[in-house]
Amino acid sequence: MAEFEPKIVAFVCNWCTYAGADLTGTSRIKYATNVRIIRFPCTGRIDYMLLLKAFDEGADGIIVSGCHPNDCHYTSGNFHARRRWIMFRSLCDFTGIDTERIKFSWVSAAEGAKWADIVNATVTSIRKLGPYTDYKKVAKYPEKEVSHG
Amino acid sequence: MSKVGVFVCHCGENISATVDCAKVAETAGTYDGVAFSVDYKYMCSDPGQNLIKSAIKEKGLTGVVVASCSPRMHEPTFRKACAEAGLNPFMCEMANLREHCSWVHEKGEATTDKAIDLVRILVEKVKYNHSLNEIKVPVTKTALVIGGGIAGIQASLDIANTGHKVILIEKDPSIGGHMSQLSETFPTLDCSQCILTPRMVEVAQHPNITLYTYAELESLEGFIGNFKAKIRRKSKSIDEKLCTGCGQCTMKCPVKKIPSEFNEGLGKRTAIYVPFPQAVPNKPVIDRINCTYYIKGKCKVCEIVCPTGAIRFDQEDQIMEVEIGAIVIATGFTVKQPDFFPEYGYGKYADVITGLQFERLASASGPTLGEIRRPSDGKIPEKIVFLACAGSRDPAKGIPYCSKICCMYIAKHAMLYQHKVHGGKSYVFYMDIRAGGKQYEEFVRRAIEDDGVNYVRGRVSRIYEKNGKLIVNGVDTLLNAMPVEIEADMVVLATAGVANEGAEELAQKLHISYDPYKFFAEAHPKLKPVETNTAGIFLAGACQAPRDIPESVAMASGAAVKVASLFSKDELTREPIIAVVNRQAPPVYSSCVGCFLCVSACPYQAIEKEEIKNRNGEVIKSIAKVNPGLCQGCGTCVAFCRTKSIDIQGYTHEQMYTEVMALLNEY
Amino acid sequence: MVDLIKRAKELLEASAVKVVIGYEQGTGNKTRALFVEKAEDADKLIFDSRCVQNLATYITKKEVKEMGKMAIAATLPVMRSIIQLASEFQVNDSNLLVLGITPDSKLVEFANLVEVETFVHQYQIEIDERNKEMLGKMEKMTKAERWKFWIDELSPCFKCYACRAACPMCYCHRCTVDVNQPQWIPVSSNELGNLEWHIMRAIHLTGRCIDCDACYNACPLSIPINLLTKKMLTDAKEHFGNYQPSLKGEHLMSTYKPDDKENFIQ
Amino acid sequence: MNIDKRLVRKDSLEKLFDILKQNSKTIYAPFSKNGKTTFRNAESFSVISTGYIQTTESSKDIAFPRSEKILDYSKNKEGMSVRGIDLKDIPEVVLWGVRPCDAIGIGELSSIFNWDYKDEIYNNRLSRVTVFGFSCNKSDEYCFCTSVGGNPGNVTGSDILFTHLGEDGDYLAEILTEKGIAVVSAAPDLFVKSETPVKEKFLAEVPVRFNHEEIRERLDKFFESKEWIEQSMKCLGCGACAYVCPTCACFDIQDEAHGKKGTRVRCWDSCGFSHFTLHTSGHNPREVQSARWRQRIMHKFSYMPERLSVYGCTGCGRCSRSCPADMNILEHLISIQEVTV
Repeated sequence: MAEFEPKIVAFVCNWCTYAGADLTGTSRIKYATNVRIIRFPCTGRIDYMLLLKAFDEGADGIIVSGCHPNDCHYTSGNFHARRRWIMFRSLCDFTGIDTERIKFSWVSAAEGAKWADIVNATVTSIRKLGPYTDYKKVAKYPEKEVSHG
Repeated sequence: MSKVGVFVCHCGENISATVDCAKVAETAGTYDGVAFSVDYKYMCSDPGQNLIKSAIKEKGLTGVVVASCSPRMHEPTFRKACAEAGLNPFMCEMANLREHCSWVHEKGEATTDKAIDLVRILVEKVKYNHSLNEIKVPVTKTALVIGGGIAGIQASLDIANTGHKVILIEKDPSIGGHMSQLSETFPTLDCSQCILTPRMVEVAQHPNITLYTYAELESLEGFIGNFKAKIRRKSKSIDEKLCTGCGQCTMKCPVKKIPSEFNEGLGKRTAIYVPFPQAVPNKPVIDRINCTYYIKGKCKVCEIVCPTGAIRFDQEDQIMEVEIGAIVIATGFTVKQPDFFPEYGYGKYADVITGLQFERLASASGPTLGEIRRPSDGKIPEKIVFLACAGSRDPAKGIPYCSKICCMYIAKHAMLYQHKVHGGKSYVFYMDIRAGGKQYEEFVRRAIEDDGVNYVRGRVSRIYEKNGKLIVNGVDTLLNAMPVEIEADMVVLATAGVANEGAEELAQKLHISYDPYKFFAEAHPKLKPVETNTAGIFLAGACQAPRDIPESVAMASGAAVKVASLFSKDELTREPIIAVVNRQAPPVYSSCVGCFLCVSACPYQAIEKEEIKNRNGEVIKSIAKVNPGLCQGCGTCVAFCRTKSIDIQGYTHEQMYTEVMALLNEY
Repeated sequence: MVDLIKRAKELLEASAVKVVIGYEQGTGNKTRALFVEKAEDADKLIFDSRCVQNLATYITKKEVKEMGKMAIAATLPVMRSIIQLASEFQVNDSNLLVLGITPDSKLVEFANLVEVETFVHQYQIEIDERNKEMLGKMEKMTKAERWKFWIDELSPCFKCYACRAACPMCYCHRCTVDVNQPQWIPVSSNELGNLEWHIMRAIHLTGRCIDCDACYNACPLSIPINLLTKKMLTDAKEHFGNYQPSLKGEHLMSTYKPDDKENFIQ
Repeated sequence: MNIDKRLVRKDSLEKLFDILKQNSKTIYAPFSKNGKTTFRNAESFSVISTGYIQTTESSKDIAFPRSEKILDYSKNKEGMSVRGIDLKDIPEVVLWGVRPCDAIGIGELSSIFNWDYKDEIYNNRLSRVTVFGFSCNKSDEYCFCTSVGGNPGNVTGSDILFTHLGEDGDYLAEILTEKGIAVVSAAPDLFVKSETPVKEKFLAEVPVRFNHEEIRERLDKFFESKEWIEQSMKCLGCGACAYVCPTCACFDIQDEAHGKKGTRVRCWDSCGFSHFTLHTSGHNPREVQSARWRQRIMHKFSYMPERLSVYGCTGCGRCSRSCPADMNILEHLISIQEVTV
């Protein structure tokens, strides 16, 4: 059987991590193909509901990344984001959502190599965890089910 | 129904080498609402752009996705192309197939699949794009220049000469910076102060320049064209209006043994002092840390001798607020200091000094009046060793970069030594001689060939004292790493140029980014070397990386032109990527319930209260309103709003939601 | 509550307020909200340990607000809710008079919300022992057990939104769950949608919930959804320090500290 | 009509359950959790809850699920392909432990789903349900079945109605329909033919509290009454009453899209929600809660009798029990009867 190829969605800020991932490219550092980046102006813009949506629609893992503390292009968007992540992550954990599948990181525009490392590490760990079937099982109406149980 | 055009770029072979561009274009063509899809060698070239333009016109495209390099590279190019073809520029999105895909993955199906996904995300997003119009904001035509070294001086003069106002702040008591400390300058060996001092005076006298020395930036708010800066004017403890700069106080001050900063600790100064004779302004300040009055509560000798009664012991720091439209940062750099080189004995042996200290020794205005005498006993050194790359290009020391100016100033130092100490022997230990620059290589050759400086290619492992001599242990790599031992009288370290202490803090105040070495980051390493990522804030000189004088001056003039061009218009246009609060027809008006929690979340104080009134003027509802002039478009409020009543143009709820859906589903 | 009845009558007779909101005997052994507009009806007011419905929910209701200036018989949780609502600009001194009922059932009238705040700040928000124990138990569960626990608990939820309707902090006219462009949360009730709805609710209440249990008490199926908000309250205190609803508007989740601690961001 | 009455020994119920299970019937029966009783798929007899006066939720969910897939669709080059649900897949179900006020509601619900359009999915589901009614021998102050034409031993809607003959007694089984007969023939030994006692003396007593015909007549002139405002002031505007009601039938149709594929879902809705009637324009014809509360009462006691010749209320009292604000429908109906217009 072919190796499990996880689907990973990355939610990143425009100024640091997106630029950092650009630098990974400019530096021609190779990394796993499993991650797709969605660009946000700032981590402060990243809505936790989108993270749930990603799992909902079949993502196996999620990367959330932005500017290091104090480096936010908008001064404090990442500080706000961090506080929200702390609470969101704890709630996820409390409801049994697999927080190991959400990697939070700070990657600056200068950290092209770190971006590659984060991606590779995430892919490796999600591969180990396997597909996120728990979530998918309840995500949609079961094919045959026509009566509620 | 959307009519989206998809334009897949090969970027020569940068993308097509690993991504099957034709397949990407073909797949995109099958999506709902994609009216045109094509791949092409160079989308950013004229023919490539024409391809986009003609497709917009011929197919009546309502949205464009260019799948090529990073939008950080060419988004403006393609948006402009769309606009030229009559499509709103904000109906253009870019899929990053190069930096995020082709350059980071090997050729293969998975790479092409990823490229297809990246395109699909943007195709679905662009269907939810709206035409946006640029925002116009007024410009305050005054510039703030931070730092009064040569870069700050040049930038101030250039801006002032275009007819605009400049506020120049300098944290030290005088402008002049490092250049004022230098003896002669390479490669012409003209006297540094002779060329600098007239400029300093010009700054002080220029009608368009307001100079505040002993002043620092306290905080900054606002945005391009409309900054508000708070400046802390540190107390000088004198009334500058009354002070004539006669110098009585500095002569009579009883505290005379304070190491002079200007002389790099090689000379002494008093507690009330003017840093150097040519200082601008040439008026003293009281160094409160060392002044007897502030320590013990009595003395006041200066007050007694002052003929104009200008001493003000109780003067306090002043915070003043200024409105400015642009900022040039020219805060310079510093050199690595003591205990960084324990193996070289800096700080332990008085005769191991830094390059900057050597400048003071060689300077006619220095502590030795230009004679090269060693600090320990004042003897003229017969043998002198210069160490290049003291700290620089040394990853183990955390400074992998080249400090750039050392090769040249070491050649200059050795040359000056040879000129001043006839018969003296000088040695330079170096890794490589980096003398790129006009007349630079010739200058180094002159030192070696005409002045007989001994260049030894190799590093020094250790310096220790023996019988009053400094034993320099090194190797000569050109002679098969043969050990070299020199008994020197004096050693000069070309210490690495590093970012100022507090650079990080200043960057945070200014909301600009910085590199891992805390040098301020330019917006683009090649094409935007003097811009920062924050619009309206520019860089000049060595705060961005180690720079020599001509480079600093060139950068300063470059930054000045940027400021001048910004000030050439009364209004400037901004990207409309800002937050908006939704509005609906009565009786709803808006889904905003007016909890105003967004107000505390906004980093820019851009959210205000708007009262919706009925015809009788009674308030029906209070809702949030975003000030488009202040909003910077971070979207922190957007993710926070419970009712999803605020949205950010260009990154709307629907757009981001759709991107997630598009990424994980088939279309 | 003789004092309360007396005061309600005085206020209504003097037209100092248009309506007094309190509790009356309901059906079954329940108590319920009473809106007294005429002094003679004030005799119906009661107060005892059964009166736990959070009446603050009513003071943001359009129909109630339109009656005019309100006085409200407010227990400690109700007063906390009022302070939170005031900090979110939903009520103020001009439209609300608080008739406080202390934890030992004494009537105390406040001249203004600042006084209410001072009173409220004397007491910490403490999670009851039974639920504290439950939270502890859940912490010891494995992730898979917790997932099963919540899917089991939440799958019966039919999204009647009684929890939302009963919560004084859920005063939004358009809840995110009602937003359909995009459809953040499915309208239909299914296991995942239910989970997402309750996660969203808990997040929106983080730093705002004052732990009155109104949501749980309102749930027709008695789903322990208050565990979610209790968990958020516990964790918020742990991470960001103790907090209380405050008129100063220092909201927990719309502010930050540069040294907020976490251990999971790489 | 002569009803076939049999005796079922108290220990035979479990046997009946097992036989039905062996015949691969799905059995939905009352199940208690968190102090509330709802119908769930019962795997064994022992999980079935007894002693409840009324289940928290009605059993309407069996034929009108709170959310059900109607069809799947997918977009393709040719356009759209649609796949409805296969009605053959609907399982045969026994609904166990239904109270008479719930069973009677099935008829009221059916009249809505067959008013003009015959709802195929609903009807197919219902046709596969065998209703095991259980008469009430207890009631509470929320019960008022007798005021709306029902009674605690009413046979309407059940296929078999069981009546417990005293605390430790056997059960009287009234075989009411073909489906009921089929059950008996599946386990003939358990349904003993014998002299049967009069069930009425074992039933709960539910006093008549109002005259529903009179209410209906009064409502004709009651539309503008201030009483609605008075009654609804404490209403919080949730949907609990509608969702536990055996006859509330409002639903919403939603398309849940996932790229080019999607699912059309029918799910419950409630007239108590402020957004129920909200127009795109922002206009809301039922802008205040009193209008929404009025709609609920009018619909059940005026519009339904007028259009469908049935009342939309079975007197089960669920809405009152579940209401977080103690909106008691019985109390409100009585006051409608008493208040001067």
